[in-house]
Amino acid sequence: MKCAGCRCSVSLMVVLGTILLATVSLGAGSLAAEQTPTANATTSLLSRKVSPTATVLLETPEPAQKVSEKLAQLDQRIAAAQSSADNAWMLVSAALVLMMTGPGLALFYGGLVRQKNTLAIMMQSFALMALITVMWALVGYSLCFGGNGPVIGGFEHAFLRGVGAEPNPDYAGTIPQMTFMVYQLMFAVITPALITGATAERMKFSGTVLFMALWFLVVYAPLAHMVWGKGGLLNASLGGKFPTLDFAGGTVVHISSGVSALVCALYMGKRVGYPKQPMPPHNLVLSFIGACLLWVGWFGFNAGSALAAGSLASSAFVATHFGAAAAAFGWSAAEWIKNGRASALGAISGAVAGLVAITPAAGFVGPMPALVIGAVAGVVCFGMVTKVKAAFGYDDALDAFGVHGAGGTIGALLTGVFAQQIVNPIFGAGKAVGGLDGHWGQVGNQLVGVLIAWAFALAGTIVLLKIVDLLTGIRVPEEHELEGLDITQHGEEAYNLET
Amino acid sequence: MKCAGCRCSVSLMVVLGTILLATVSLGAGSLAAEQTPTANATTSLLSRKVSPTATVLLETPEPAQKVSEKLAQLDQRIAAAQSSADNAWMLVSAALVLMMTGPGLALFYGGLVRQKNTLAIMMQSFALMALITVMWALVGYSLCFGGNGPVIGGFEHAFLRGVGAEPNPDYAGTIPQMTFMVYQLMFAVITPALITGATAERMKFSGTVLFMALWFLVVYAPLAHMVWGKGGLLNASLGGKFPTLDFAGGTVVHISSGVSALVCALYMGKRVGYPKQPMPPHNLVLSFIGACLLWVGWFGFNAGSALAAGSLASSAFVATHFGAAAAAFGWSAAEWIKNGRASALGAISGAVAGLVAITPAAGFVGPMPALVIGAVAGVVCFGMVTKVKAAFGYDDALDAFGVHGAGGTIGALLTGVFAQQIVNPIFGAGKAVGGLDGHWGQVGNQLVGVLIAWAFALAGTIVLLKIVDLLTGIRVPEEHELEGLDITQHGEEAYNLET
Amino acid sequence: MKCAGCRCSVSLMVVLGTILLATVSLGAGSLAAEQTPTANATTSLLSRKVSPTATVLLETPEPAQKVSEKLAQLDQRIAAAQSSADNAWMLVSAALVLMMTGPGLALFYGGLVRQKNTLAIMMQSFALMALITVMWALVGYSLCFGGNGPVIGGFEHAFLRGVGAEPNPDYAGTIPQMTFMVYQLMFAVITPALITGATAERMKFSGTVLFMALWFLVVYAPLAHMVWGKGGLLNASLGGKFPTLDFAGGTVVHISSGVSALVCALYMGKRVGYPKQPMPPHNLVLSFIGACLLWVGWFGFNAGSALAAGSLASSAFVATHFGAAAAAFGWSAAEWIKNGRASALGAISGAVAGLVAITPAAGFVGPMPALVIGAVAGVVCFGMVTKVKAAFGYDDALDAFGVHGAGGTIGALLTGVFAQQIVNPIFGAGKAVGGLDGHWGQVGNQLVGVLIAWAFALAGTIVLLKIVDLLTGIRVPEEHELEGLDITQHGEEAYNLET
Amino acid sequence: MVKLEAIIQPSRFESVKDALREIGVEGMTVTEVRGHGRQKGHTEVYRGREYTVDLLPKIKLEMVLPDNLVNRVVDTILKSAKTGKIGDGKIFLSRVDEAIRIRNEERGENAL
Amino acid sequence: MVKLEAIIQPSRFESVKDALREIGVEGMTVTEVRGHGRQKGHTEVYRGREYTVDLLPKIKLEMVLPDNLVNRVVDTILKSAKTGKIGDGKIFLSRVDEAIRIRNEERGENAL
Amino acid sequence: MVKLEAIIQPSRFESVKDALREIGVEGMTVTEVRGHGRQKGHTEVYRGREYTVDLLPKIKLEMVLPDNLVNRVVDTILKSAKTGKIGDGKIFLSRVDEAIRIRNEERGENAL
Ligand SMILES: Nc1ncnc2c1ncn2[C@@H]1O[C@H](COP(=O)(O)OP(=O)(O)O)[C@@H](O)[C@H]1O
Ligand SMILES: Nc1ncnc2c1ncn2[C@@H]1O[C@H](COP(=O)(O)OP(=O)(O)O)[C@@H](O)[C@H]1O
Ligand SMILES: Nc1ncnc2c1ncn2[C@@H]1O[C@H](COP(=O)(O)OP(=O)(O)O)[C@@H](O)[C@H]1O
Repeated sequence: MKCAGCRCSVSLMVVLGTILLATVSLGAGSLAAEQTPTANATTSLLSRKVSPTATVLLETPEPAQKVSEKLAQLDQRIAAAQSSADNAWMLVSAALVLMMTGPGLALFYGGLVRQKNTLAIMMQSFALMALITVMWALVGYSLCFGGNGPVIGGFEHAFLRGVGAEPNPDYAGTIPQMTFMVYQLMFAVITPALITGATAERMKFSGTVLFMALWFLVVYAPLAHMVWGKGGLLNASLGGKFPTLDFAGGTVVHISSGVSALVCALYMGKRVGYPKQPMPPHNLVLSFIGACLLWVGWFGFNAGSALAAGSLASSAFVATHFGAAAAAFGWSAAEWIKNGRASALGAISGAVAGLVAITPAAGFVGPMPALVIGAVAGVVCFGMVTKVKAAFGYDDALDAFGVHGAGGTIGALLTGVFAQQIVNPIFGAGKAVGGLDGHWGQVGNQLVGVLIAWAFALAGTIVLLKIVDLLTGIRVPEEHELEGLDITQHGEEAYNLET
Repeated sequence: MKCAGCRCSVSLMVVLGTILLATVSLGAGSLAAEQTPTANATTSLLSRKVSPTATVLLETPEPAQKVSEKLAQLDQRIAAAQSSADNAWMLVSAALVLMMTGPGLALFYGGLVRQKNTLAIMMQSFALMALITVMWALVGYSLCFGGNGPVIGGFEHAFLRGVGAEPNPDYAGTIPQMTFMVYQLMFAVITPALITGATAERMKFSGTVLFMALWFLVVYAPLAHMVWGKGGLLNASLGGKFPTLDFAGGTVVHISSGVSALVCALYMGKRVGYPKQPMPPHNLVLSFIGACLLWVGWFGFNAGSALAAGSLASSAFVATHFGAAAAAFGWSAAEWIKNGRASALGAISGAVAGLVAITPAAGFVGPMPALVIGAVAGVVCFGMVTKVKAAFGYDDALDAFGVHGAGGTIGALLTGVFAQQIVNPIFGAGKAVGGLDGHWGQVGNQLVGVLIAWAFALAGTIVLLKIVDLLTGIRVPEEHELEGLDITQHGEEAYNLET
Repeated sequence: MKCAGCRCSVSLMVVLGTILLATVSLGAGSLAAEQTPTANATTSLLSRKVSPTATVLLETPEPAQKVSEKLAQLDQRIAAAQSSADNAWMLVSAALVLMMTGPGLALFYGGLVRQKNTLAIMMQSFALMALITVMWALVGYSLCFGGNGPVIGGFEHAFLRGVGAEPNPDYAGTIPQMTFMVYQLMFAVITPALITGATAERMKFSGTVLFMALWFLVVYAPLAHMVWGKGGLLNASLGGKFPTLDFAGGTVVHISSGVSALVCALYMGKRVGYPKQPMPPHNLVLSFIGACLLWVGWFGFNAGSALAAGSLASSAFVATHFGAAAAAFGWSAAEWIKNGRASALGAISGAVAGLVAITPAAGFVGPMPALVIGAVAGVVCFGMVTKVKAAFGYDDALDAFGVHGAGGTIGALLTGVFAQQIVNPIFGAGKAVGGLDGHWGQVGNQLVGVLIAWAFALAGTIVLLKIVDLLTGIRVPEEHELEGLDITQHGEEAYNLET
Repeated sequence: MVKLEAIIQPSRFESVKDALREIGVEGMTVTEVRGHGRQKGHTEVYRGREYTVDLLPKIKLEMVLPDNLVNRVVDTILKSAKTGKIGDGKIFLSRVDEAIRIRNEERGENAL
Repeated sequence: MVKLEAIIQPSRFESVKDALREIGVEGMTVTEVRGHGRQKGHTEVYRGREYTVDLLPKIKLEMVLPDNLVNRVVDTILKSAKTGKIGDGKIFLSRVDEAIRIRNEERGENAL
Repeated sequence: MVKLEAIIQPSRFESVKDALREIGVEGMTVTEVRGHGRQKGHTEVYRGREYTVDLLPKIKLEMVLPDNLVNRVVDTILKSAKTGKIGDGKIFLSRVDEAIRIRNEERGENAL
């Protein structure tokens, strides 16, 4: 053992030694001075330099005509630099939002189920990463952002026709439409994935896939278009009838999925043994990792929804972080008062609830209201999950409704209360935005948006569940449920720890 | 089973088929040509295009007056583009630093404890994410960056008054102060979290929360202000008496937490059974993930400390990566020589030690010195953890002092040796920075900074421990320690693997 | 318990209360109005502001001479802004690619081995993060990007001489060469790490380290230089004889590692008990996390290979995502048809196969061809791994060849088919790029590139295996293999779950 | 004294435990085991390699009982553990010569 | 030959093992089990749902011993495993008819 | 009826199972245990702290057999489990008084 180590070390030293010998003849100077000495010693790494080709145009004074040309040129290059800056942020944001689904949400949910259903629940998130992406390319993007109808988009961008390097000025004037398209895709992926928390541990995989494909078309696409699409009924800045503020998806993402989750839980019925049999989370470390990655990824979700890297993104970033922290605080405090102890599961659940609630508000509120929204959401969702669910007796297995439905609703309404023109003058300069800003009517608008989202999710989900139940079935047979979905649905097990 | 699959596939095909039919009438062309043909075929995705609104201003030659206006306009737009670019990087950096605490550090520590204390140690990091965030909003940011006293800031930014879209030119002239504020917050979160490595497996949760809240106010805030705040005693660029170089937190973060960790370990005493009873890490896979995420996140920590996306960030990024790699190498080599084997735990511990040591140096040294600093830190911390700790017999459970205290101290001193004006002319053009650069006095300055940080951490921590011990108690009763903190402090277990 | 909680809460409230009292005298206004009121109420957070120093230069109309100077100045500042924007994206990309190796690949592989070899396989990835980094600094970067020979670079950048803040215009004209250097390093780290999938569960650690050090010099460096280095034989844009399109490493990364993996698997022979004894993955949750992080990190890998944050990065990002999704779809569909069930392991393996195949194509193809390439790769790699491996009977333990060798080869060839000038006019404006674009000769060029990469990897690997076998040995003794590499090679165990 | 070992379905464990508590039997030791018998296992497939898993999760209960309780306990277990399907498990009885409570060194049936 | 089964507190395991080694007993088989008895469990709460955990981690030692060693081993375990609190566990003794060492097919007490 | 307990090397488990199936023995209960005996363990080092691991993973097979099958099963196990190295494990035999199949309450050798 030691010998192998020695021999390896010796050989490695020979390798490195040879390299050294080969290069030492280059006079590679002292360790502390390996930087190329530049002609002008005062020029440091700190001063950004320009490649010579860029400056060569500008050596002599220019006649007006040439100046004008040059200004036009500079103008273009500035636009390009601005675009690159915004694009850098938006590509990162898109990656962060994907990370929220996989591994984020998959782990969060995966840790909460019993061991025998771990892969099944994670696989549902992963399958949506594949399925929704393909559907998005074919028709989904176009249905959401393709036309300017009040309820649903059109087919003009089907197969991503016309989606290229050019910005789509209706939505994001500084970044390639490609970027906008893929960023929005990541939202469409995570939304149905949230629903799987309610149906966990008993839904058929085939039924899940079919249901989600339909749900994306029938519930998500219209809601996304109504709230964010040009001409959409609820669009606050592009001519909607009921201008609903939803910065990053309180209605589109959280109410839609949370309410649908409730419907699914009611339709499917309880898990065998629920609530008598204990079903504790099988691995809270996984849920902990998942919650942290959700938190980190949510910066892409909310601050990315500024669609640019300017100060609105910063503001949304701060609100997001503060909302999460305050909600973790709120849930933990409630728990500590009630049980005499604060749990890790409580803290992470609280953080997620806060992130949900701050989502519609992120780009409209300052940091202090963000703390308030978060704290309220933490306490209310704690109540939903521990009291309301028990009182009504439905089996929302991983609390998709308790967190996303409730948190999304609270957040959407409080956005109407706390939105400020000083943060985001979405209705034009000098026009109050939210209630405390002087425009209490906005709370009404928010209520309309919330109700429409609830109604849409309720109706759509019920119809689709019936259809899917006929076609593939929704729930696994009882013996499969007992054996676990990992083996019966996917033919594998999460852990094979025996030697 | 297969049937369900079939039916699902068939249904899914029907869905996709319907979509295809609906869109095929749009003549969506061949798969290979789905891009919109542009008028001018030579224009490609590669050439960045500008939205028409941006160029329209510049069509005819302009009189001088108008040129001047346009120049002013361009000037503003350039500043905006620069700001967006820097902001994009800084928002990402803030997210990365949050990821270092959760899940990074939580996993690194979580894997090292025994199973029964897994959630407890992770929960401490998570609770700090919530607690410090709220305190930062109320008063923390202001205490650190609010005034210009020599020891502590003021209350001018309490409740984040005056922290908005405008940059704070004292600290970061190109990004919104919001961004600077939230970025610095992430440092304030992770620093106390590092201490929990020393007190692991025996500290009360209530005591931890109270201690950390006070420690943040009494130790962290003054140190951060002294080193980084305007007018701070040790500030190297904003008029400190003892200009200490600390790029990203060697003194503020690592010495402060590492030394406090030692004090805590001594005050609390050893875990029951230590050192006789074996207490091997319960899950090194978690620690491995944690260490990797720390490494990745540390790019935000160090390269983000350039507070802009220019070449200083690149330089710090490279130094960070090289320091980590060389230290992993150094620790592993030492271990291989001593034990005849290199362990995974050794390699990841080495990497973390290197990251700690390169933290104060990252923006001041070139890549080769970074390798040297890393290698030294790897070997020295290996010695601290395996020899020195055993010799003195204190129970620094997860080696918070051995890695952060020792690594931070080494790094701070070596920064004085290796800092170069060619990398960062912090004392002005043409002025030597570190010892090898010709300014050996800097090593003395670094020593002063190190001593003040040690003294502050030592004194502050002792006083606070006594106070907290009186108020809530510090250590759990022995039977709780035996049963584990997860159950006794939080009422839950990390793993419930039985079916 | 409750008491401690109470006392803690009370104390914490006292702390927070004191803070509140201390700040309330500042009149910190209502929660909803904590923003500093600005003079002009219409100025919002939305409008980006410029620091006064930036605009002060431009107050009066200027004579031509001064305009010219100012234009030059603006020009420089634009270049700086553009550089910052691109640098922001490239630093993030470098971090993402590091994340692919650790924790990404380490987890993906770590979950697939048996428990007793978990740390060993993860340690191999981690050791490469350290080893290749050090070698890269000494000589690796220079060998890859240092000269302009047809096969290998030179020593001009040994010890990173001349690598600083200036861009290297041959490769990336807008970002510091430091950034380019460290970004490329991350590719050099992951490539040898991929090979460890084939040799898993039986290769000596000492032999691994030595082999990888040599392989990096003998196989990777020449291939990287040939395909990406100036003057390289296969370089498509910098004067190669056989212009091979390889956007992000289909040949350099995946064929080189995949083919070498096959050679290693054949040379080493099968694991004891293979294929009779079941060797199921010990922890698919780890592999799942790893696969997701690979997917997310791959955006840095492929979209980062645009070396700028412009629309080419967006296009590559989209192609990457679509390739992964389609391949997960393809593999799952194939599996569902064959086994009546789709597995999580299948879906994640498919996604990785798609990411591999889209790598060479990412910056050359539109989204629809990306779907096709992904789907093909998913199905073909499914066949490789389930049928071809079984037919030939070699023990490519974790399918490094089946996924990377096969996927890389498919991707490289299909790039020749689908590359489009409208996406990337690499051969100049108006010149067709790939087959469907009208330039079927490119498929031939791709074939040459593929063959050279195969030949190089085959020959180099065989020679090195013989050398290393002599020096340190390659395979652990049988009893060590049975006991597991974690204990015998590293003296530790992944899990110590007993209390 | 008699040692009763029962190998049962994990899904029946809670009701067996409850049933035993009702008749006043508290002391038992529980082990997670895997069982092989007539019950068919299932097939798992990992990247094309099929494994027949014929070791299924079971719960083993061990109780040392005073002789007079044995029949009642057996009946209780039979009733509460039965699902009627193959794989329900077995009960085995054997003699134990001595039992000692570690805490107070009590011996014999008093120690149970 | 006698089979000794001892169910002990996990926290006492190291000292029991050491004590046994001192009197020369090396051969044993160890299982992680969960025990149910007079010792109270604890309550866990996950999102408001309470679980009473009444199965506590224990260590089961199994040793087959030559008759003449039994008393000494029992005494040693009693001494080293005792904490005096409820939950310390039990020792059970029963007869074993045959022991065979697989390696060399030795039988009886020689095989132990 | 006889209870056979065999403690074997994990690496031999598959072949033992196969060999038993060949002679028609299917029913068994398997536990992962850790064994302590003459076989030397190994040393692990975590940040400089050495642990001697002297509890090694073993597989315990439990089978209750009709008397007439015992010898054949013992021979089969001896053959298929042996590697000839220290640590191969033991077989213990003891009497069982009753066996009951939970599914249908069959008793005695019929229940096996
Ligand atoms: N002869 C035996 N010895 C020990 N355990 C047995 C024996 N036969 C069966 N078992 C245990 O009982 C469980 C159930 O047995 P099985 O034959 O599958 O069904 P059933 O009990 O309904 O006949 C097995 O999984 C195994 O754990
Ligand atoms: N009758 C029994 N049969 C088998 N195991 C028992 C029996 N009674 C107790 N045990 C085991 O002994 C452990 C300790 O028993 P308990 O009643 O809690 O405390 P004590 O041994 O101090 O009376 C239990 O957790 C269980 O594992
Ligand atoms: N007296 C015993 N009682 C119970 N189990 C024993 C006894 N002696 C050995 N064992 C078990 O048998 C295994 C092998 O024993 P060991 O002494 O290491 O080798 P061998 O069986 O070759 O003599 C041990 O790990 C332990 O699990």
